[in-house]
Amino acid sequence: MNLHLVLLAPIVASVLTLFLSRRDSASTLRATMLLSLVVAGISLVPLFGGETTTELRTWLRPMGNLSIRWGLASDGFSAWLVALTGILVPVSIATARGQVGERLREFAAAVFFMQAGLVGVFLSVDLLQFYGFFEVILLPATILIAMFGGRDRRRVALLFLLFSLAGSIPLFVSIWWMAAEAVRTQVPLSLDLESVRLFLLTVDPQVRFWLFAAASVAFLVKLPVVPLHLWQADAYSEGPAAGSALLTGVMAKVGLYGFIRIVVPLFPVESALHAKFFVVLGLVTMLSGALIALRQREVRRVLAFSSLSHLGLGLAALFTFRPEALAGVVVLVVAHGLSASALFFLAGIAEGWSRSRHIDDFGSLARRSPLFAVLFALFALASVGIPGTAGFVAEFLMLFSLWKVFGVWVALVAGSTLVFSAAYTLRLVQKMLYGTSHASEDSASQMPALEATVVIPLVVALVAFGFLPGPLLKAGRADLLTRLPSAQAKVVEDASHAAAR
Amino acid sequence: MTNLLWLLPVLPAAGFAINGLLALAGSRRGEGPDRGIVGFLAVLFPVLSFLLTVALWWNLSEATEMVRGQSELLGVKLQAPAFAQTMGDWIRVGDLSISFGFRFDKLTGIMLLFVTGIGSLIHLYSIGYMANDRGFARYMAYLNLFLANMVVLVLGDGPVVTFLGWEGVGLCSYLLIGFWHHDESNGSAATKAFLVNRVGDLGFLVGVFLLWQIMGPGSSLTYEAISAWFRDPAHLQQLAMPGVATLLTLSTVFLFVGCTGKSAQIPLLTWLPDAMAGPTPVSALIHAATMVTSGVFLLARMADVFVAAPFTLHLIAWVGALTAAWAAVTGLFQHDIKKVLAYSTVSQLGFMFLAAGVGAFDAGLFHVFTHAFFKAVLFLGAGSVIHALSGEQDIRRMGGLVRKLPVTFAAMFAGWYAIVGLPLGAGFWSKDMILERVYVHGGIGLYAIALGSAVVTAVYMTRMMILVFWSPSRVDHEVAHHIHESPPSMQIPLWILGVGALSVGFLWADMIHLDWFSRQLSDVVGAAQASLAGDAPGHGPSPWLLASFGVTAAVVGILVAFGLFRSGYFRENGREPMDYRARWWMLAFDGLHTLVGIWPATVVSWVLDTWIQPLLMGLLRIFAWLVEVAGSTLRLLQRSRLRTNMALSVLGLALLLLFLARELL
Amino acid sequence: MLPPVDLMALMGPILLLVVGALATLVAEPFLSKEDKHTFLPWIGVAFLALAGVVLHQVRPGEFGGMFALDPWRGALFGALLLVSAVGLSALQRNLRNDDFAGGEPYVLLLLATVGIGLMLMATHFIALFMGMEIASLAIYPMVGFRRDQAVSNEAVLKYFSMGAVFSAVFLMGTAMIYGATGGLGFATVMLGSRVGIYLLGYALVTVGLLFKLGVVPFHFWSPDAYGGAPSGVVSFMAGAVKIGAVAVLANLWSSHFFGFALHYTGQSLPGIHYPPPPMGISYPLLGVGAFPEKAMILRAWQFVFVFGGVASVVVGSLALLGQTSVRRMMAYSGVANAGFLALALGLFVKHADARFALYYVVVYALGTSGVVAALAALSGRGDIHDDLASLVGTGRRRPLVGLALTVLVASVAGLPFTAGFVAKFQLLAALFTDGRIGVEALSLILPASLASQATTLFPALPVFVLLCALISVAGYFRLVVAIWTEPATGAKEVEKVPVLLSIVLVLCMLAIFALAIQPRAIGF
Amino acid sequence: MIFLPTQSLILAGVLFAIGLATVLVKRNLFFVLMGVELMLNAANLSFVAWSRTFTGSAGLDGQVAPLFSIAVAAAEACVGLAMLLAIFRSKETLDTDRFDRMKE
Repeated sequence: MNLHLVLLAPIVASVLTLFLSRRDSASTLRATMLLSLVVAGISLVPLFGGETTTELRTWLRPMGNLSIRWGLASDGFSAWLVALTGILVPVSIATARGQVGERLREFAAAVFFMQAGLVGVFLSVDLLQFYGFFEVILLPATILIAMFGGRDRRRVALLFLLFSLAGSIPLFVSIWWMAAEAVRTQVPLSLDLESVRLFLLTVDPQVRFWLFAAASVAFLVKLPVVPLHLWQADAYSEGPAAGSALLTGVMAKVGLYGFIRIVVPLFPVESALHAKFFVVLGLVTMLSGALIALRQREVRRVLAFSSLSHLGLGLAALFTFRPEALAGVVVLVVAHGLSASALFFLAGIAEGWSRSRHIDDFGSLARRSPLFAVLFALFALASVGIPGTAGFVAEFLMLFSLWKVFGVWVALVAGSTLVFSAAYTLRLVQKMLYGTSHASEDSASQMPALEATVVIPLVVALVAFGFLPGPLLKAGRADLLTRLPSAQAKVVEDASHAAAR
Repeated sequence: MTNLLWLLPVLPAAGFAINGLLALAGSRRGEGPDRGIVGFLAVLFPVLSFLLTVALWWNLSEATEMVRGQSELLGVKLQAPAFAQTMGDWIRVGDLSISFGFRFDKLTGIMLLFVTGIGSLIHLYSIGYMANDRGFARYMAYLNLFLANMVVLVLGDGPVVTFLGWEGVGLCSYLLIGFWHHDESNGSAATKAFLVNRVGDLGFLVGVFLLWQIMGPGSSLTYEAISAWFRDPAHLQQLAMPGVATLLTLSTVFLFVGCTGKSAQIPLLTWLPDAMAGPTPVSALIHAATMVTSGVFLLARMADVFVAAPFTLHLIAWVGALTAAWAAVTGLFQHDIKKVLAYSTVSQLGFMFLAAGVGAFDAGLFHVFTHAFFKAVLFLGAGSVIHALSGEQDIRRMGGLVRKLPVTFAAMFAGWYAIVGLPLGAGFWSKDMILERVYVHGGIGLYAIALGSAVVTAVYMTRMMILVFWSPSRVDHEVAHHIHESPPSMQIPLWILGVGALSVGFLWADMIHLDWFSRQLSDVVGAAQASLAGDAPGHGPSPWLLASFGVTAAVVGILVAFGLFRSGYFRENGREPMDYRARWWMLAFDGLHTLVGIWPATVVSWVLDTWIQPLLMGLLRIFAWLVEVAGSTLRLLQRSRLRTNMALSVLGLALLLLFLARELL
Repeated sequence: MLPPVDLMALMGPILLLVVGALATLVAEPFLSKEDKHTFLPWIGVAFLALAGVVLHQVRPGEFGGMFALDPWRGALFGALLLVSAVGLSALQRNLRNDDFAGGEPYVLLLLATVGIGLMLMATHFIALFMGMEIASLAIYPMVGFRRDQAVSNEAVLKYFSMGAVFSAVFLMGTAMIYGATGGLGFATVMLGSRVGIYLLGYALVTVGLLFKLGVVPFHFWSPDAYGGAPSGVVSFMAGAVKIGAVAVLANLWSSHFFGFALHYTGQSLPGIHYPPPPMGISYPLLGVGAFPEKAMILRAWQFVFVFGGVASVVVGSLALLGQTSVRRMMAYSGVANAGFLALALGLFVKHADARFALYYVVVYALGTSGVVAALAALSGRGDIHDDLASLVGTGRRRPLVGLALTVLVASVAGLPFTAGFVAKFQLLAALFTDGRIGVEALSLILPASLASQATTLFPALPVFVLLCALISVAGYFRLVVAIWTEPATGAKEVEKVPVLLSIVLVLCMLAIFALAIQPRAIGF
Repeated sequence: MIFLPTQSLILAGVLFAIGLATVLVKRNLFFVLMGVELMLNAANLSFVAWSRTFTGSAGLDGQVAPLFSIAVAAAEACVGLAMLLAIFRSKETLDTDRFDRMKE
């Protein structure tokens, strides 16, 4: 099946959604759910396609011998990410209904749009194309925050937007630089990743280092790492919970994806040379994220810093370049994508009940809505990495590879996440679910059927991957960092360009 | 038959699933789901897996006998048989290949026998104990889940699979300690238990990594492979190499850290006393009989590894001894009946580790076995006392219950008899076994400590018995006149376990040459112990002598206790003078944790959250402000008057012309 | 060299537009007020469409050194037609809302289109001047047709006065060029000894066009004019006038200095060397090589364009952040984009490659006029509700318009996969490729030592420009967010959007994406 | 031999300057229009003056251009006057400085 369909489906859905009824929110909900399920179904398809690519066509030819290509390619890794996005979107829409009220239509449209951007990022084969989708995500993400967020939403949306844009400038400029170099040296260059990889081999190392740094910054901001994380906690806590779930569940993963698909394959030498730096960066991020999470007073701020911490570990592990680490990161991406976003979804529901974000204001949800409590606890445990959930496999593999490469003491530092993550997560669980009820008992606090039904599959998936991580491990194939899925893609030159040549 | 191993954990897991769903479904109704069905299912599945264990054990012993016969026939030592079953790959990537497999040998068998057996009994007991609790079904589900995890822990064919159960039981203990979660303090106790365990688990993981490194990449991480590797003489000189030796020490120490976490040894023991916040049957099952002993089990499982690391063994021995002593002394100052038992558990665990440390793994395991019985019965008895006194736990407000609760008294008396080590009780055999081995292999120092702890044990246990049963009643009146003996569902386990507490010792009564137990274990730990016994001094004084020391210790302890009681030292109401001086002693390790772990974390996180974050934010704000200013300044450029604007444009034109003139003319 | 063709053949589109204008004019009195606003726009758009069809048929050619049509002019003309269709339908919305008595504005708008069409096609200063004036004289009254609105009056006052002054400047410039070269045709000028006069005249002419473009410091009229004019008119002039100005500048430069007609630059490679002259052209004296001061002149003008461009980008981008009236905001965004155009022209002046400028202007024109037209649909009677506060929630009421507004704003801001992104990317990448362009410019005013150091930071210019553009994105976002948000007090209802407007908005969106997917449709 | 009509060119320049000055300094809209007319006429004058310097067809351009520009100027004037009337009717003044509602 053509990958373009996978990319187009959410776009179409997004446009269609805009024209649903504004007033009859029930029908809107039905329609959007239906659409999102269809799109989700389509986005599962690449999982079974193995490595597939479309033809690469020349898209732009701004200057003589520079040509920018268009094409889509997917391997196991991107397929999983696309699938993850597809699965989370219906959940997001379902859980959002309580939070955005009659604006569900706009919310859904934005979410679909964002999905399209993400799918594009995961399937792009050309550097500029990738960058484009990378930026496209910002539009819906910012809209989600600025439209459905809390009191402080405008400032936060601006912060998020400008932070991300600024972070991506260096990448954009380094694309220019390649263009300039191509024109200067009169060498035909096309920007699809494979050609860029070959092209970079010929570049003066000193310059290549700067390109490497530029590319890294863009993804470090998305991930994010300390100290580029300032936008994160605010964005996650001010934005609508159902939206933040996608931000942390998938958009943050774009950071890791970028490192796996762009930075390391394109700059193998630099990555190897500066691996230590990134490991330290990742571990610092992990630790400080965990420690800050211990002090947060708002649910979603805790969750935000916890995902900061988890992904920091992911970054550190990735830069060991061990096959186990790759597999571990892939598992992490999926596991954390499921558990963290589910926690955000549930946090959103709970906030709706107690009309507050403050962890002290929930009180004894376990008594008031056992189902909710069970689900929340399950996801919390999954994110803590209890064996039997996918989280454990990820942590085990990452710690293993860190230990394998950097020895036992680094492994211990990294392993402290076992304790810290448990500390802040259980604090959250205790404050939210346990204790005597502060909130008024009469406040509606029964887990709605729809939300429950869409969230439960995530638990099942987490446990299933906990025992049978095989498929995910396969996706983290050993040559993930050296072989790009688009490498064998067929290039189609346009007649007009052939003439121009 | 042998390919039914997977059923062992799956049965209780099924119970968990069904009861959990029932609990959820019933959660809307005030009363919860029907107690009868839930209770029945909850007991049914553990019993089934107990029966299955027995059947498997039977087959295994037959097979063993056969092999033994053959090996005598052929005159060669054949590997003792074991049932193994591999469910398939779990984590297979890169150098790692971890398959999801189970292994059932004698060690596993013994553990499973009492885990599932006593487990079933305690399930049964719980039906009565929790009858009036709203969360009955939830409780039963948790209990089943715990059993499933415990079975996985014991049954796993490699450290990683064990780790699955290892953390699983930790999780369940978390859930059950915090079972009555409406009270914040229970929640905190649960969290504390989980965190402390997590520290240990980290040690476990790292230890496994290092072990794997020693064995070299590509080697499979199963117990079988591990012990085979370490038994293989070819690896001896490799192990002798200084690098490898340190690595091994490091690895074993880390593994031991894992054990201390799970089995509440110094320094990770603070969580167990707090864990008494959970329902009493839980304390009996998890925090006395089964989970906390898994540390000892792990040592025995990896006996071949540990015997190769003498330093670690000494460490273990000393840690065990000190823990035993410390906990015993602490037990003296407790007023909460469950706290008393908790500290005695810690102390007994200390004994087990001491045994393992001196290389007497089988003795340690035997103590695990007997302890499971008498400590279970003590806890259950305490439970039924608490049940009878409608929730009263302070032994200062008990007393004179001998007549009121005869059955309970009988059971607890059996337990007491066993634990203080009076002749022929279960504790007598196992503890004396340990003392003897310690004397032979561990040296006089350890022996002295152990003996001392034995005395103190006798003291505080007797104190408890006195204050609960033999002293005049101090029970409040409204409580007093509905004291009642427990329902049969609680009595049956008491009877069975009580009898067990008195009798199981005979499974290995060395002096009268009953050694069934040690024969069973010799297949697993025998080789290791033999290799260790080589460098130990020859056979020590006759066991009878040492045994008499042990008995004397018990008697002395009992007499001291009665003496103190006579002299009115146990102030039934109000604190005892010692308490004030004892606080620092009891809280020593809590203080240590605070100092080493909690304060640093708190401080750093405070700095990060209150200073670093706002600082960075401030920098951003400044930048935003600059843009703002620039924008407004530029907007000032746009005037409202036509003439001004026109003038500015013309000025621009003039400048442009000037520039061109300068450039071109 | 373009083949000479018959006037009628060449001017077909223009003539059709004239006929259209006359037809509307004649029909206007016979229609009731309601029908005027129903039928006249349709008539106008019909003629625009017809003109488009004819334009497609016209073979490239030139007439008597007066007018010429080639692929480039054709592309721009097409864009112009679409823009004026947008403006026309937006105007319909305005007039309906204000229930304006007459239908003259439609006529005027068509005439303005004719004027700008003439500008596009002119190869002779007289033709050019006539075109410019026809356009301006048609636009002034449109800007001010809301006589009862003070802002409208003020707008027309300022726009007219400054416009008149600068067209006088332009005319003076033509006179001087004439005096220096003895001809008014673009390509037939022969230089005598009067280089100074020639350069002075050339400067004046260029300034006259920069004024139309709205490049700093000649931009002061645009915020006031846009802010006061009816949104329909704004939507027309914001796009059309820029198209005309850029086209003329490109024509002038290429034919005066590079000695070839514009359409040949289609294949030229940038940055390296001038393209080989096509065979059979008799170079005008000012053509390649034959003119010693030429290098100096080019450098000087390069500086003018680059400097003006950067200044405009800065002013426009930062000033639009604080605006409340969206028309005014779009005015400043116009200034910023005029800056980009000026940069593109600077590139053109240096490398004789006009593609960047021409692609950019087409994309920008479509985008901005679409945005303002959508605004016309959302801001009610008299455009008094065109400030962000009162636009809140209007997009939700009319999803189609909201969608169009979002997409087109994204294109104007340069977000990926809209044509605006392609345009900005290619322009900035080219600027970067020839990174020295900024430095060379600076080196004219900096002392040599500094300038030589400046060469080390050659990427500075495009990066700086990009930074400003990104900052301005925040301003555009406020608009998008506003129209989709639901106000606490329910948003005001928005009247049904006329079919015509919906159609052209959809067309705009399609065009934006089509241009993004196939830039070579107009030369890339 | 070609002679340069210096005087008339200077005159044109002066006219242009006067016109520009008027536009810049006068607050009355009326005078602004007059200033513009002056500038246009300056241009026309210089056209004619230049045309004298060329022989043959080159001279014609300079003769023809003013005709066009005069017509344009006329049109511009009437548009301007109409605007002027409209403005005056609504605001009762022609002082350009009074039209200052739009800022920033």
